Amino acid sequence: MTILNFNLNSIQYWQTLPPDWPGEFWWHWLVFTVIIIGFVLLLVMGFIYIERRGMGRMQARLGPNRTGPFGLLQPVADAIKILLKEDIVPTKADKLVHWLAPVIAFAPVLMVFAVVPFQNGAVLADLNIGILYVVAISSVTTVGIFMAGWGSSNKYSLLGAMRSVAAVVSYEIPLVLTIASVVLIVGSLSLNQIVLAQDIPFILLQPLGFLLYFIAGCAEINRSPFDLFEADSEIVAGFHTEYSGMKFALFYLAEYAEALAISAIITTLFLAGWRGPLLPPWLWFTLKVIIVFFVMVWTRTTLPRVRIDQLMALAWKFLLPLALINLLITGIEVLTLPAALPWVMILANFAIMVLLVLLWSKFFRLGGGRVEV
Amino acid sequence: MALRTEPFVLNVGPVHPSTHGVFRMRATLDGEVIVNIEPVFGYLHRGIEKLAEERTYSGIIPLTDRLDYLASMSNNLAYVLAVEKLAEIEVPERAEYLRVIMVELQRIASHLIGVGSFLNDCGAFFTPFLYMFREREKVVDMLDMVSGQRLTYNYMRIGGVSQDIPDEFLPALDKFLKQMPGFIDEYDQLLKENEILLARAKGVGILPKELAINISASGPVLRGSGVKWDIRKADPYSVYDRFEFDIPTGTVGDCYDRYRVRVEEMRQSLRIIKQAMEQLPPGAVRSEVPHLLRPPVGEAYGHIESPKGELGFYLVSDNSIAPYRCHIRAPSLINLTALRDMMIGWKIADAIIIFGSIDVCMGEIDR
Amino acid sequence: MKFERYGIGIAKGLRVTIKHLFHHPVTVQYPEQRLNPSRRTRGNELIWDRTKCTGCATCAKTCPQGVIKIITSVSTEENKYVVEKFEVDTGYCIFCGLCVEACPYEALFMGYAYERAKYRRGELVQANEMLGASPERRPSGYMHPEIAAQLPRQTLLLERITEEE
Amino acid sequence: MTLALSVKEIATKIEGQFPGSVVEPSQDSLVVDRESLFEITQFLKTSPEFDFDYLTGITAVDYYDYFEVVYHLASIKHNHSLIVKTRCYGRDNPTLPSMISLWRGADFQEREIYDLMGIHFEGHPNLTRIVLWQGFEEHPLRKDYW
Repeated sequence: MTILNFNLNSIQYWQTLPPDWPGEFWWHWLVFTVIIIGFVLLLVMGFIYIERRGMGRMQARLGPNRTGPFGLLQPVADAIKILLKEDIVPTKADKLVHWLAPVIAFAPVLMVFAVVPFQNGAVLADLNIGILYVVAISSVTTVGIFMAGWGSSNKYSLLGAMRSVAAVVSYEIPLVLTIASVVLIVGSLSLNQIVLAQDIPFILLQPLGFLLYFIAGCAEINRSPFDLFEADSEIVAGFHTEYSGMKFALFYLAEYAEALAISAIITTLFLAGWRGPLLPPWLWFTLKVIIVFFVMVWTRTTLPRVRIDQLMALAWKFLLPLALINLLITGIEVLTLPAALPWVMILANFAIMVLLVLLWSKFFRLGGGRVEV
Repeated sequence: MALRTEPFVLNVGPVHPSTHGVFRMRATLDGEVIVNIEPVFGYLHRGIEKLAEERTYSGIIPLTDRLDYLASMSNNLAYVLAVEKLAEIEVPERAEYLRVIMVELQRIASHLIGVGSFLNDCGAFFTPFLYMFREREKVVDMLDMVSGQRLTYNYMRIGGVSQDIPDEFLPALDKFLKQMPGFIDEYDQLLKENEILLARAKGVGILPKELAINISASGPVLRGSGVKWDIRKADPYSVYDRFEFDIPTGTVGDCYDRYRVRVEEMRQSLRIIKQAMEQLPPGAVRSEVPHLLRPPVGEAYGHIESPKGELGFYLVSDNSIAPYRCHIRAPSLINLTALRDMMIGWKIADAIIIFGSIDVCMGEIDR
Repeated sequence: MKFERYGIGIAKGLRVTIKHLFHHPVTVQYPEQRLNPSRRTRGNELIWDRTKCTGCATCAKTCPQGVIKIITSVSTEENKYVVEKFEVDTGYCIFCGLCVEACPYEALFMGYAYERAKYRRGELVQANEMLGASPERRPSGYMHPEIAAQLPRQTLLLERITEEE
Repeated sequence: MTLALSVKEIATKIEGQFPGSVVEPSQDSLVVDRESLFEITQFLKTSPEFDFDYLTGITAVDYYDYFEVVYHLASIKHNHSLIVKTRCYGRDNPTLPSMISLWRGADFQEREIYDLMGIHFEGHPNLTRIVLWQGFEEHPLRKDYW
């Protein structure tokens, strides 16, 4: 296929970068670790700012605007406040688990960025199984969340953690299936090559895939309308009810870093990653990430929360069948359609998406229309 | 392999984001499903009924402000109606109209909070709540203009209202009446047809018609179950018999119906205010009532349709300056009786929205 | 969950919120921007006019909270009461305004300002001259229409919104 | 307009049904004997003529000699209302039959009266304190409580 245009030169670029220097690849590792941590922390702050200000404006108020110009330093102020708070561990808590949980929840999220390309070849490790690595590593967060729920010895926390595990296990499947259909087109698991293959952003080739991935991604990272793990009006704060101070900060950070990770992966998989005219690639990448995140903020502002059984029903009855069908159709298209005609594929896929969503909307009823408890 | 499970007790409250005050639900859960629930309250008990026995008849009016603090005007009206019935006091016509305008404005304000917090309980993260607070603010501004305070109005007096409305009130009210329907439409656009809300609220927490009557539910809870019972129509007090308005009712009695009934009631209130504004006669707003009122020995029950339901004051007089007994029939308390029937079998998330759909005010429950 | 409406309801809601993103917010920045309170506002502490007060203690009788303490002595030469102490514990005051309403000589007023925090609890108990009117302690027009006429117009959210649009 | 039924007529009707049960048919309320209270309210609820399906409220008044418990009944179908009263003597352990089997709405109100007035309602499934805490001993709405 023409869309699979490998740019091997640029891939070799980073591999040739450090050998002259002492320490060999460790320089590369160091530079990118710093870049990734800086990128994540900075964008998380940006996200918090965007979320609070954007949400404020959508709710007819201003949002935080006191610290720094336009309230830009609000995340910093929040961070300082939260770090200075007392660290409270409940008496009956499982101390070790309670302590370990935020670390386990946060570390994998940071590790995801190891394979996300910021521009052509600018990636910590261009693993040839990159997207598989992302799927594998991002699920580890759930363990941290469950540990938090268990270790807090609080019923609300436990409920939140149980919901989290149930939801993540279910949503992982449509998530992986939609990724598989993208991989099917590209023919590679490497994120850099997925980006390089996107002469046409895959959101056009895979509209249904994008929709499914966005929904499943939102559910996976606990964004509204699927924010049941910490549904504030039901179970107070879910798994992090009993956390304060630095540990809470880590959870807070992990939550937004997860959002950032999912936005980055959506950008990479469906929105042509760092590719774009005029602006430097890393800026394109950041912009796209922010746009994806803004959509998440927008839905969070508008939508009510679903119930746990509805959440599961959505995963198994709506997302999973559609993801399977999408995978099948993509497979057929990759095999049969001539590579020179991507526009046929785009049109066909859009038609199929509309048809399927309408059809499934009719089929899809909780308990076949019965009211289930 | 059979897993051994056991129900566990979850205390929802007294400090919980969605209990609308200090209210506790002792829920026994099987997983997420509610097996048993018992409401526990009294955290806000101030003994208003006892306090009222030691105060003069006019001194009780500020106390009634603190019952259902989201609808002080209605509480004031219910109380002064009871006293007027007890002491047989005539109220000037203009005052009656002003009372109706204020109470209907108050109903809009209270329903805005009721609906807003219900939607917030559903998980719509503060957006409908803040939109509705914006409009409530406009109502509160107007009530503030008239009475001088934003929450505890203390506006009604025995035999009228405390002061006539200022000149700028009627233009402001007119403007509000023009704006408000658009805003109600906006709320409907925001969430009325939202699939997630429909899934969450439709068919959830059904209160059947017979049970609703048997349980003495009143207000939107009763009407949501399809009973056309509104004291403004059934037993018109003040000058309600002069206005044309409909009683919106639900069909099934689920959370969604109660939510819709509240929204429709806001529209009806606007209709009433409009008519009252057009008919507003000139004249005095307060009849001559002795400062320390001594009603004849006897008893009176004055009831109104407050935003939460039937609010009644049962006063017993022994011809002294303070009532011998002042009982308050608080709609929130009695509506809560239905809580257990509505909640059992539903999930904890539903329990929250069922509680939100009853729209209680803790100040009134505990008194 | 039924999707019989094909997500139209969700789309409608999303439209409303995105529209609000470009509307002007309705909140004000409080310490810098101050709204004019109602002309009849029952804010702040009581304001007492010694010259008009006859010491009849109607206010104290009316007060449902019993926060007004009034000590008078009889002046036989002038044949009237002399108010020795007029004390209000504003910590207990519920600002119902019944005393202002009851005062037959119009010697009592509610305060116009709305910031009434004090550093010490003892400062809440105010007596005699502390209760007098001053530029910081302006009387409000509650039950006094002649004062209300001089006060600035109340800012209404109702009006601000329409001006912005 | 909710019609306040003529107490005299009802009194004669009930007197025919349950002889000796009406203590005093006063101007606006029907004072009945506390022994036959439950039968009378049951009759008032079930007879198609009255059909008092809605219990507006229950309250109690302490008159030192006796407690007067007031039942505000209403009929949604016929839109009429009636006040039924009963007197309950003795300050130590006044008892009355519970209305909960007729109107479930009596549940919290009877608990509240028990809590604040100290009147026991026989047959109430969960007669515990409702607004005050469980260890509280007095009944604050009684006139002799200060």
